[in-house]
Amino acid sequence: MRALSPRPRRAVDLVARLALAYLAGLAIVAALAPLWPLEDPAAVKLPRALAPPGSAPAAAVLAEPIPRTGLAALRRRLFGDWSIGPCLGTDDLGRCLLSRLVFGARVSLTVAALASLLSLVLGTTLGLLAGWRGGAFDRWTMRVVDVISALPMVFLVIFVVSLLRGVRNARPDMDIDQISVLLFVIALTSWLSVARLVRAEVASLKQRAFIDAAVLSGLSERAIFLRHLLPNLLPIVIVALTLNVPRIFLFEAFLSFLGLGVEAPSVSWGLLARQGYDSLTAVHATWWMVVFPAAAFLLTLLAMNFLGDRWSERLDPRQSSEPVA
Amino acid sequence: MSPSPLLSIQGLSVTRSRGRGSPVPILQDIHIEILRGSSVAVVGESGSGKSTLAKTVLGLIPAQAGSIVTWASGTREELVGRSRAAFVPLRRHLQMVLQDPSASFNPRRRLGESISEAARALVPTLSRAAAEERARGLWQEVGLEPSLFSRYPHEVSGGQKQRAALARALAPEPSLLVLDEATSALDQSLKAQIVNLLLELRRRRDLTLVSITHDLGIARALADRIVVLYDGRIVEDGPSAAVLDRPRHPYTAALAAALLPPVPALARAQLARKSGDLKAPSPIGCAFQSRCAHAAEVCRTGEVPWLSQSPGHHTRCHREDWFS
Amino acid sequence: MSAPLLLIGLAGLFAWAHWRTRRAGKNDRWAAHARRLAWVITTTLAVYTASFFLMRATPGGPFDGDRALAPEIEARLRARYQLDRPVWVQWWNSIDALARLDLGPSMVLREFTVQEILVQSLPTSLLVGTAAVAWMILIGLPLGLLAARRAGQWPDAAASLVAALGQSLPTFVLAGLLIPPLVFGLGWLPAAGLESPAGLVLPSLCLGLPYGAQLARLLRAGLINTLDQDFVRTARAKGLGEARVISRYALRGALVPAIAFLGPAIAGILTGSLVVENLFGIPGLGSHFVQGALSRDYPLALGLVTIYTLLISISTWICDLLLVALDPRIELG
Amino acid sequence: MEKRAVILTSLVLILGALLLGATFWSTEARADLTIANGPDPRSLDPALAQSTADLRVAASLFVGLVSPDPRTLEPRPALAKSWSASANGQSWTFQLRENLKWSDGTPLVAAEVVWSYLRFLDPGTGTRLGDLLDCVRGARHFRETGQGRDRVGIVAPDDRTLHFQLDRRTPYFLDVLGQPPLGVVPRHVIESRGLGWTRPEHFVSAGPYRLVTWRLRDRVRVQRNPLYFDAAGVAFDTVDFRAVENAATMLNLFITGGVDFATDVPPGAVPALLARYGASGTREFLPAPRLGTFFLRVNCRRPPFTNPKLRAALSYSIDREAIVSTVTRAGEPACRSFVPDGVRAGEVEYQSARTLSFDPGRAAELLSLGLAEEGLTQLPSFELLYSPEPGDQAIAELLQSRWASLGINCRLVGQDGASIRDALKRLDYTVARSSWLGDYNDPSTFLDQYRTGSPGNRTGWSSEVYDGLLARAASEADSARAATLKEAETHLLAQSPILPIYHYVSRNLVSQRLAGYFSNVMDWHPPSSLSEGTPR
Repeated sequence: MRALSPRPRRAVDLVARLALAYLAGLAIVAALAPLWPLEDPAAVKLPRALAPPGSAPAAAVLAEPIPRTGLAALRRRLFGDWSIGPCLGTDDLGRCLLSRLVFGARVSLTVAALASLLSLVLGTTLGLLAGWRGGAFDRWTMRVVDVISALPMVFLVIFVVSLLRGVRNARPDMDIDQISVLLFVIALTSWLSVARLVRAEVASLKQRAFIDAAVLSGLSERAIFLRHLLPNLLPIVIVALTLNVPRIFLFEAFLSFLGLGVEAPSVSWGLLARQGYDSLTAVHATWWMVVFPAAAFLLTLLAMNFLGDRWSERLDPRQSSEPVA
Repeated sequence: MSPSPLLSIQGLSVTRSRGRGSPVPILQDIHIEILRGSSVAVVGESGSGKSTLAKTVLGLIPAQAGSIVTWASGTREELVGRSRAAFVPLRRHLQMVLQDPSASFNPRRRLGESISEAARALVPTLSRAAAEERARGLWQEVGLEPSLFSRYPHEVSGGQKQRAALARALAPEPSLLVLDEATSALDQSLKAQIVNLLLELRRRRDLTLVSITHDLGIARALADRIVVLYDGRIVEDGPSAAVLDRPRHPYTAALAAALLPPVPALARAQLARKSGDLKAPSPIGCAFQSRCAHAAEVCRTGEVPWLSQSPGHHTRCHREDWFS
Repeated sequence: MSAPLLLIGLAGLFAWAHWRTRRAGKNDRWAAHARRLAWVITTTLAVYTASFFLMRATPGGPFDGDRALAPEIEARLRARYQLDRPVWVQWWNSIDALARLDLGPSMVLREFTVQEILVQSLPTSLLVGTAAVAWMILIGLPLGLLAARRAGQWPDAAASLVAALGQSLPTFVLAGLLIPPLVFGLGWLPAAGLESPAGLVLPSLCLGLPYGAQLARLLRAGLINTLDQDFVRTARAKGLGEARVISRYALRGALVPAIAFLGPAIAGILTGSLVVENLFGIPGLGSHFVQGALSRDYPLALGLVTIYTLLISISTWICDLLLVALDPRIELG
Repeated sequence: MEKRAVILTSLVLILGALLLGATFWSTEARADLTIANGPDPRSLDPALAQSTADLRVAASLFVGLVSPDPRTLEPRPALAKSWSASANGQSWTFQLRENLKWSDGTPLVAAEVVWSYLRFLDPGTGTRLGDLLDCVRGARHFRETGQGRDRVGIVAPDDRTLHFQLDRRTPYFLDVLGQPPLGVVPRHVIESRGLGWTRPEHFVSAGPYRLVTWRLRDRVRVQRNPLYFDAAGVAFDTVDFRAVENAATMLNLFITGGVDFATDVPPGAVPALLARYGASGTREFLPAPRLGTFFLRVNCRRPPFTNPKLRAALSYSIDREAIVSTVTRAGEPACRSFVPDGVRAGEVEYQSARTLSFDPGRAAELLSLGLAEEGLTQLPSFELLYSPEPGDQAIAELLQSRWASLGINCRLVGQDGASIRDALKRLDYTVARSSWLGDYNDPSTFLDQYRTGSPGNRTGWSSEVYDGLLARAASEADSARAATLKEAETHLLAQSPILPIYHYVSRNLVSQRLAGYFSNVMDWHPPSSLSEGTPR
């Protein structure tokens, strides 16, 4: 069956491809951040503070001591001391905004990806078990989910962040860094919706005959989960993912606003957004500090939303007359 | 060779609890003896408990009382009370074809994979290659084009899927095959093909067949013995010719003549009670009384007797002589 | 001793719901409501208890200041607020007070009880929240409809862009971008405060827009789904106008996920109002909530957690009722 | 039917919320003077006031025996009409004005003033600034133990005379008495109303204003008190102290005319504001030095910073000029001492130690010496606790980056205020941001904090030399005392338990229409002395 609404498929697919390319490109740029000829995102250069895009001279900066291995060493071999320079302007301490955006993408995307992944694993596992087992296990799991989702998250976050920092300070040997704290907190709060969705889906899949057939075929519970339930959960899980990621971005920004976000010298998009906001006053605006982080958020979420829509449409069985493979 | 029993169901009761309400009985006090090599059909309207019976035998639904004993593996095995895991070794010998062929395959797996998967899971000695070889063999045996072996479910027709489902059930080479409405989703000509295939397979593989159906024609064609279920109870049990040509229970008679009266108020109340919607008085006496053309005062009271009509032919009816 | 009474009452409520189900069947509405109410209370108590111990485990206390208090003063303050007792006793006493609907005195804003703070600020929060929900619907509904009706065409793309914009900009950035043109440029709206209805516009817009954007996306997906289904086609075939088809037939189905989203959205709007309150100087609950937590004002923070939990539970409850009204197949849980 | 019920309920709910909202819009007209006061006051009780926001409100509602002149900070007669001190400076007598009245018309007598001060000292009151009166005989003992209330050296021989007996000569005694926390409070109301006495419906004071409304997170509105002794000198009839936490919001309100006086500006706006208001000649933004210091505390009990050389190395390695010129930017003086310039020490002006400087060479030298003494080869990485607000964060980042280039590695740990205070209290930190605003115009308000066992110390640092110098100074005459205090400060800075960074400046935005605003080191601008007028 075809969707009734007329849709120029080709244009849609082109945009989808562009979105995918953008996200993949962003991921690569972020993952290989130390390789690019960028300045150190934490290097303070006071004389060129708040320089508008393109106006400040590039500073030849390399981390001290010079690294011998890894991406940074490779960067040195490739580009030497040369760097692109602050073509997107600098912030109030003269740091290169472009470099901060790239390194910030690293933190923001890692947090978003890992937290979604964590929440997916947790949410899918519990939702799957609750939906599959049913009965008391299901009831109690869902009650716990209800209780946790009735907890105002801001409150939880303030205390969990303080508590974990307390633990970190008390036990420096455990080496908990700020980003893992963030990760933990965000994952903790975002698995609930996934668990709900997955449980509902499993409960309806369980009624389908092919699951009975799998049981009759003598498959173990594990094999049924892995081979029969999980593949059929994929569409809903992908939708949950595309809904979760923007929430995580915004949550991270919100934490930065409260001052509970990443700690310097780490930088994240949320922190940059906050710095942008701080630079935006009634009497003076350093527009580049607002526009570029906002554009980074916007483009990424636009791409993600578009892909999510497209993907969930593709995975809708009523729309796929062609093989799903 | 004297006929030895393959499966013996004694006093089986199944209830289902829906939500928080009190449990509703689905099957009550079922007794069926199935001999090795025989072919039995269980018939009845929808909602009579046929599918539940099949699924209970195969361990998909737990039973609350009674026993199911099988000798399929060579030794005596009790099925009631078994955990899912403990059931797995028996699945090699007891298999089932599910009701709706288009829903019984995982839409995201190729058909052939599902068949060799069953062979490998149930016959641990089979290697991956041997399992696939067996699956391909079965594929041809049930009359399917080899080119369809690695198609997805939605790419083949309903009849082809039913054959594939049959192949999957046969993959571990079971001795008992339960068919749950194996043909009801198919049109007339396909039905006949499948029935012929089943008869052929039964002969070739020395299968014991249990067919669950509401279609008396299929029952007649496939089975040598028929069990009639009404509202979770057996109302008639006997050789197929006898049951179909000379029914001794008003319900069977109506079913055979396709003259079943509509469901009257009291029965509706009972049906509603089953789905847990309304409070209804539990019926006293015969469950069929409200729809029965021959109901009398006696039908409203007491336990309905289980009467022998002739050797191997029993009915559950107060009015043993209504047909005369 | 009110806490035991509360617990007995709670158990009674559960028992009554159980008994009623037994007697009147599982679809009985009163039993469902009673069970729901019992769970709301249980959830609130559970959240309260979890928050209580979480707060106590966190470093810092309500009487820590930039300047140290003399030990004698601190000891007296702790005694006044019973902080010198074992933590379990404090917990039980606070549950007891909670059962009497007494949230206790604030430990930081010492002249106020938590109830008084609530009376002052809850109406403001509800006002801003209601206006934000209005914005959410005002923006989300037309945007979603437009995108679904013209799926794949430029209005869809434009609506997606607006939705992504709303979803991706943190509230504070949004406010920072909206204030200059609307407040300084056109001079239509006040910069801060709730002294006139105009003061409500910007804060509620900033609060409601992200949810409006999400609503639009959900509606779009839901509508594209339902516009495909048979009953809608039948309606079209009957020759009904497109507007009527959408409003009478398609929207009903598409609204189900949107309303299911409404519950969490209201929760988010209520608890997320703190940034907006800070930016626009609005005397709502949000800033008390975060300040209470940050300054370790135990009674205030816990009281507000309780209120938020209740508000969230009740708004999801109402949304569930709406869902049942829209789609009779859904059961009251 | 159900659907209709649901729609109806939603409508009722929305209408109800709007009606509730309407109550805000039917409220009072605009006040004659509106001040954006920063965060909510935590209490209107002057004895409980602690933040500058609290104090600003308290100062308009209450008045003490004397009051600082808004231009010179000289103590001026307030409730007291005149006073005299004995030759040794330890015995003070105050004469109250005639016909003093509370705002409810009750006469105000000297015994109530005594009661106010004793209440201020009583540990049951919970005062944080109680040590202001430590110079009074017996006050400290009573404050710390709750014992000996009748042995405190404050008595009222008759209805209009007040007598103070001090432990030692205290050149800043009148300054202390002029502080807002020592405003006189009404015994007759407090004893009958308890904690709720500051509610508008019960409120009674003797200050220039009385309370009209107090809505949390919104505003404190006050109105001229007709029974105030100088009611005719109060220009504005009503004053609003609006609670605005966000500095950007304050600026927006100021620019749109929503407030006449804003008490803070966003750090990012400082240069633009200076340029805008400086060039136009309207001078609405005129930062001026004030008595306050932003500094770092070093935990002197946590190795390796038990070694003063390492602490001093940190101090020499801070480029304070860079911080004030790039981060704070409102003309904050970079610290050369802990005590800011412009402090009076009795009759003379205090000359602070001025020993701090940015000297990487000296820092490196001290670092290697200190490390050698500790048997270390490299300074281990330590944690710098900061509060994640824009200005603070930038300073922390700047420090981290500069220190890194000198081989000093620190990790930044952003903590909320309560956690930082808790860490300081339990000495569970290595280096932490801190600030101190002077309570009165005398170096001792800064230096006394680092006396052994002082509650404000919080560094674990203790020095007999330092304690001895402070004790000696207490008994000296003004100029000798100033010299001794300077010696003590020099010792303190050499030992470096604290690393001063910059001194605060006032950051007020003041509308041109206000007259009577004068820059001073206490940032003291009581609304009662402001008036409508031409630009200053």
